[in-house]
Amino acid sequence: MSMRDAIGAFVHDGDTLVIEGFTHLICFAAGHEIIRQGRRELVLCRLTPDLIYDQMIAAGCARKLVFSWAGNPGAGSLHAFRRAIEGPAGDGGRRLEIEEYSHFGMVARLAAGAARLPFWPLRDYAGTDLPAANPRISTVTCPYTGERLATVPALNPDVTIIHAQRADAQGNTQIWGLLGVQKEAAFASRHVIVVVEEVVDERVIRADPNRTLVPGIIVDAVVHEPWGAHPSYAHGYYDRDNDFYVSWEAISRDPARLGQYLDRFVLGVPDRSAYLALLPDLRTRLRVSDRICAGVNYGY
Amino acid sequence: MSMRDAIGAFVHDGDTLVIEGFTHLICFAAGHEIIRQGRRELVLCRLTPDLIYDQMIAAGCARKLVFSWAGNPGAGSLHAFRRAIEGPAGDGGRRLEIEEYSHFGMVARLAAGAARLPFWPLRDYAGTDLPAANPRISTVTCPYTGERLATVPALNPDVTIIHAQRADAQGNTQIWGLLGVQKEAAFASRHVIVVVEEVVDERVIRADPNRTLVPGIIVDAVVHEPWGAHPSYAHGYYDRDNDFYVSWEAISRDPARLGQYLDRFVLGVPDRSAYLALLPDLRTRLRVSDRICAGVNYGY
Amino acid sequence: MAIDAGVGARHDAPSSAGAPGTSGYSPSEMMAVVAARELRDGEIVFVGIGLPNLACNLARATHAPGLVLIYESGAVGAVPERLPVSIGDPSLVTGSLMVCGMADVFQYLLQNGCIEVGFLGAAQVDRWANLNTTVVGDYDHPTVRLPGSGGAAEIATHARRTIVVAKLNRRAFPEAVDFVTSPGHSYHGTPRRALGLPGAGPVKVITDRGVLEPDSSGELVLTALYPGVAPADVARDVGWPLRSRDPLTTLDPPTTTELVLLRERLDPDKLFLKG
Amino acid sequence: MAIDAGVGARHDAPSSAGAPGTSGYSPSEMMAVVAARELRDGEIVFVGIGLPNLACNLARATHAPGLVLIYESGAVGAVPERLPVSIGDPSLVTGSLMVCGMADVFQYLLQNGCIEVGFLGAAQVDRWANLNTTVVGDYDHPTVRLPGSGGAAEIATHARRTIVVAKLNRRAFPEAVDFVTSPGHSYHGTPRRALGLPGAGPVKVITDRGVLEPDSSGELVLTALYPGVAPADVARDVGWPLRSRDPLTTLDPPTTTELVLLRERLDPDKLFLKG
Repeated sequence: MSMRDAIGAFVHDGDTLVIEGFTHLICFAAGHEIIRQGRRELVLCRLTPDLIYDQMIAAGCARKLVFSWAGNPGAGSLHAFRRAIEGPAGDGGRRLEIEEYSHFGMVARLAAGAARLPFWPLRDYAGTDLPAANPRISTVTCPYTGERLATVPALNPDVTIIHAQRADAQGNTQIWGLLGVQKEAAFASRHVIVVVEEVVDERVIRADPNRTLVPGIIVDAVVHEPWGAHPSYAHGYYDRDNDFYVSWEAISRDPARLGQYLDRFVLGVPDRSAYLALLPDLRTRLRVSDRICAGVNYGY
Repeated sequence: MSMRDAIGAFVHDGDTLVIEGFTHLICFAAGHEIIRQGRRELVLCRLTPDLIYDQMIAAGCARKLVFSWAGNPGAGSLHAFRRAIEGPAGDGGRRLEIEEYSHFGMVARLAAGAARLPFWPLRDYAGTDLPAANPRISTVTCPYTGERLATVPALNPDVTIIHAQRADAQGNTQIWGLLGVQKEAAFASRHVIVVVEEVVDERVIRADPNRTLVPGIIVDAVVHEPWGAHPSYAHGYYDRDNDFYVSWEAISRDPARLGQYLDRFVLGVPDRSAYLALLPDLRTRLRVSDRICAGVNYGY
Repeated sequence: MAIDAGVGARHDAPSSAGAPGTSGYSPSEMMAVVAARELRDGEIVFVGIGLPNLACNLARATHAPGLVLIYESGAVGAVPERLPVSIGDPSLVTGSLMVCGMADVFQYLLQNGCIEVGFLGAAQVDRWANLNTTVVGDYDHPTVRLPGSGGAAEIATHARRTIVVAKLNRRAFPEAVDFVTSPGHSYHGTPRRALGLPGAGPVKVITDRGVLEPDSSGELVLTALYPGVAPADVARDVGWPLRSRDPLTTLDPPTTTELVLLRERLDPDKLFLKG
Repeated sequence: MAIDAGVGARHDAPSSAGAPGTSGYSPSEMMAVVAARELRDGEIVFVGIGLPNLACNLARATHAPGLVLIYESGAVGAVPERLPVSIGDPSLVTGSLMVCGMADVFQYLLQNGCIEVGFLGAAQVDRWANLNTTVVGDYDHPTVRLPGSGGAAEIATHARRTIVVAKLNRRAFPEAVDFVTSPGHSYHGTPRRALGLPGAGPVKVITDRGVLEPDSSGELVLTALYPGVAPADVARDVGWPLRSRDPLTTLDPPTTTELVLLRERLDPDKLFLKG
């Protein structure tokens, strides 16, 4: 399925949306297509909103952000996000709603969602102001020890989008390198879109089933979109574009520059291949080395 | 470390012990050494007691069994176990205590133990007699929805023993094929013994870190014991000895035959290599084919 | 460990008296065929070893090539090249689509609601389709200790529908089971829906002479007979006054294709097709 | 995302006035060296990007070659061949001992109690070592929105001991933080122990002029100074009456080996050793 068709079919105004990937495999291609299709009132959920949600917030897609760490890792701030919530009114326009956890809290919310439990228990938040800032953080008493444990409510998104190195046409998806919370997010979600660097024959998946993170039985759409994670990275395919992450600090700080960025690289292109055509140096600049591991024996 | 030294150092009378592995990678070598060293009053925990706990029960090692499915998969019963609990007094001697869950309950107990939570919530046991048979199955009320969910208490064994295809000398352990609950059992445990088909150089582990299931930081001892899982199997190394599983039905049904089996194959040998010397046909009978998967690229 | 419970029980639970003589195929073969026909192409099935495994692979080889087989051991999309003898047979892993740990199997696949069909065997099935694979007699002092739940309690709870396979016998089909391992349609008078169980529970009990299904109250009634079997042949081995649905259908016998597949490819050594 | 919180805050939180002139090395270099010396060989450290990563790799290259570096992104036993710019840098994965999902990181490694040392940065550190990486000002209408907790709340809860790295500045070291993101030694008068927090909490706050540690009541006191720094140089930028431990030690400056490693191998482009 094309990215355009997948987003058109599965992402609707007002949806609760997760695009996951912790530094690794963040699907910018999907976020850009959502901006192009003009989705509104989305509840955007991610541990680290990262540049992609900063762009989506700037483009007016979001009603609310659910998150645990909103920065530009190693480089600075997410200024569109900050403008939308800092000061008395936020960015002059309508204020972005937020719902804030810690990383463990977000992980636990998705684990509960994946297991179809209404809550998840964790030892956390004692002696912090987080429960006061977010009343959805609650407690439960252990039926055995009487201890009070923190709880977070399940997160069951309408749509989760994950990027992966490869999948077969049915959506059986293999990822290596950092795994983040993609598995939990996918199982928690009503719909799942998998975007991959390569669509491979089912035999490639079946040759190493322990490498499969998400089974095709929960996947609604498979989109083949090479370099779809740029400026994030795909381990073994292309490196992270740290220069772009650093440059985002200045771009996002200035609403006019941010608008120009969106006009040129998102709204000004019809699709990912046109975006890549604007960045001809990527293939050399972010080229990866070959460090192929040995296989293992599945014989019996 | 030798198996003798590892068992001597970490398994003590009265300990709560887990030897995990779901059909795959059941460490018979460790169970046999525990029998040889005459351990008593053990609380044996496993989802499927399998032949190894039947043998340990017959040898008098166990005070209690914690389990979820006690059969000889595909072949019949665990008769030593049954004799120890059937009828008014069990086997004429002292009755074996039991604490019984379903598979999900046992998995959840180990997950709670691994996460160092006192309980784990699950949707289970409504409309069944299991909570009446085991008062440790309890309930908790969701702080968000008011639903009542079942709970099981954490299981934190004194010692967990897992078998694996390979580990480095520090205990960084890689497993492929069925993974069972080995990860949870290891993280739940105070001490962990890893028994492997091959001790490999650390570089082999580091070449494919996504394959690592248990990190060396939680491992107390690494034992190199090829064929240590027979008559269970090690995927890619040797097949399951189904003939022996079938023959166990007749052996275990007859206490005298069971005694002879233990005398010859467990008490009558000093170690695993002597056991293997009694079974010279294994290497040909259980030989595996080569089905080596391709590696993946960790370059960046 | 679904059907293994039945297998484990086989040695001690009273065995079936056998179906009335049917020429050309055995009761076990008919059970496998009836079970296979219950599966629709593309469905996601939680499979046990034995008859359910044969039924699933028969369905894959005939009308349901897209069936996705999931085993509680963690193999998803298994395509076994040999007859798996245990639920953890390596043939279920090699060539499968995914292998995951059992925490994922029970939480993210089963409790999540991904499983459309679950298969269960049982030593006892009662009037309300409650299943017993735990004990015959008193729990603390059992006459016969059976293997226990394995994954059966949660399969009967979460699978969208459960299919039970069990041979008829008066002690195996009592009015009330000695121990409820896996929930059916009523527990001490409380209907399944009031218990909050997510799945539909046992929708069919496939025996060696016919098929039972719950009526609207959850009570098992006879809904289909095998060729040559009369309602009384079933009712005499059931421990409650067995009612029949009207009309009562008679199921088609195995086709030649089905029998050839079972005998020559799927279980040539009659490991699971003995009786 | 431990120290990233500090990095993210860097652009807006008031920056350090700089340590008094010390010849031959910068305050950041001294902080990295002091942090490195806190680590014992073989310890299991939860590392953030920036100074903590430099400190850990400096310790690995000197007295603690067996240090096990764990990153919240899921890399265990990382041996980065280049300076990781983000906590999810591929150099942390390739050649590591294990990569696991974040559910395992937080449940089986951190909450489990496996982590011996956690590093945290903060925009604000208060008298009781409570840390703020969430907001300056009111939560609902912040003056400066900082990144938030990331993993900091749970690191400060579960790591057996936590080491904080932060540059001195009166607004960064208030009597009470604007928002408690990560728990210190007292919360509105309730001592840490009474809160049931498993780890010891922040045992050292490494600043650019000296080191603070909690006394028996949990209040941060000055315990060590860097060469050429007087107690008043620290106290003037701390928002509570700062007491000193007696005796107050002066820490050794970086050795030539330490400086060469930092400058030539670990951060040659001064990405994290700017000030």
